[in-house]
Amino acid sequence: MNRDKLLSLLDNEGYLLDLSSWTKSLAAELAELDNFELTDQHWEVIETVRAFYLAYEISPSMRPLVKAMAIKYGPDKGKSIYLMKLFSDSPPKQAARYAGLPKPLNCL
Amino acid sequence: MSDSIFETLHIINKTSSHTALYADCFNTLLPGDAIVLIESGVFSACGQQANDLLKLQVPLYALVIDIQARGIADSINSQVSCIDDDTFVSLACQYKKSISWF
Amino acid sequence: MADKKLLLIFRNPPFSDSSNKDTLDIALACSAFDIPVSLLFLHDAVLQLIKGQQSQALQQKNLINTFKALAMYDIDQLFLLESDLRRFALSTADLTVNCQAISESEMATLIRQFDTVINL
Amino acid sequence: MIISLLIYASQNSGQAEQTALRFTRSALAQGHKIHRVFFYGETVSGISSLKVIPRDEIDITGQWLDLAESDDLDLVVCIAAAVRRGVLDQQECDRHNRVAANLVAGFNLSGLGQLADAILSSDRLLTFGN
Repeated sequence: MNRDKLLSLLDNEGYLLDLSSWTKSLAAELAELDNFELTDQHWEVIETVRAFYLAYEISPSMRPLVKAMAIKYGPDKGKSIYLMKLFSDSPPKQAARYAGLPKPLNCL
Repeated sequence: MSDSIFETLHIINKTSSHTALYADCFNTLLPGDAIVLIESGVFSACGQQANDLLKLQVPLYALVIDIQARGIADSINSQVSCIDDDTFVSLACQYKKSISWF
Repeated sequence: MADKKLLLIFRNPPFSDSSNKDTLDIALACSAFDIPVSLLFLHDAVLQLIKGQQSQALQQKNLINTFKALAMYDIDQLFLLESDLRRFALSTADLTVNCQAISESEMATLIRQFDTVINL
Repeated sequence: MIISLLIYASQNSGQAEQTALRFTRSALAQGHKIHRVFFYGETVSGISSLKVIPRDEIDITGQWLDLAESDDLDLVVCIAAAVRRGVLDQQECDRHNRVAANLVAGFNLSGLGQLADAILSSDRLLTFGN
């Protein structure tokens, strides 16, 4: 997809306008837009925030994201420091953007 | 900062027709608490409702500006303390916390 | 900064005004600020928690799923009244979140323990 | 004392905002510090510059502004409550591609974190609602 087409799908903060149009390849394109490379570790977080949203209808902020990661991938990955190192922006926000979810509320 | 020696200030702004609201407030009252009647709540400073509130054995206050606005100054139970805004603020400071029932 | 314990009171049934959602949002926000939050469900608010709510046909976002997320936000002090369970013929097992049923007199002493109470 | 207020009312029903305003004036006159006034729920609908008040009625929003000017009050409007009710500042107007911003100047849109901060930073939180 070209850059203009991609940007037309997003709001001014880079969140997907139509949440139902998300695909894995779209996530990769959104990351590319930021010059950000998605590794397997990033995909684990993206899948975790998507599962969280499906279960609770809310994008997780830092504390619940850390908890959800710990439950799924164990204590080493269930740490805020791990997530901070993985992402360039606030982990809950950046992961929600690539995951095609609404901006998390009350994110510090 | 003045020392807080009292516990919870319950602020009620509805008439006693809101029975569940009054029941909740009464259920949470303990010695050391007080009730302030504001807005439509001041009607409870009259008649049988005032008697019922006074039986709870906690200080009972009512905002005088709301009493006058409703034309009931002559009907207020003499055991209710009629207070101005400044006293309302003082009470809010003297009590450790407030709960607004509305 | 002094530690502040916060109690949030819910009083409304599902699909009523926005006060349940507004109160829930305060809970989630305060949790992000490390404020210890407890929740008290009074009267009709107990009905907000009944299991198996299927609201898709109403085309209205249902809060019930977000209530299930409370544990993920470390909000696990949830209280309701035994008398309300009796009134609606419910037990805590009928509810989607783990709540502690207390008596009216226990509620009064519970409220004493908090520094701030918000009751929308 | 340091006091914050949470206002959860509609300008079109009841008098909660008027009571809150008088409470604030009185608290300031007594030398207390008002850390923040947080406008939440239906209250925010009234903080629109598109609103027209009949000439023989009092403009409560204008009275808050007068007080904010004389006493440096922090008037915070919940951003989520405001946006869903069509009360936008310029930034939200641009973000959501709407025709105009209408939040009354002097009030600030911000998140519920500002309420959490008010709880932590104040000796008392008073709620006025209807």
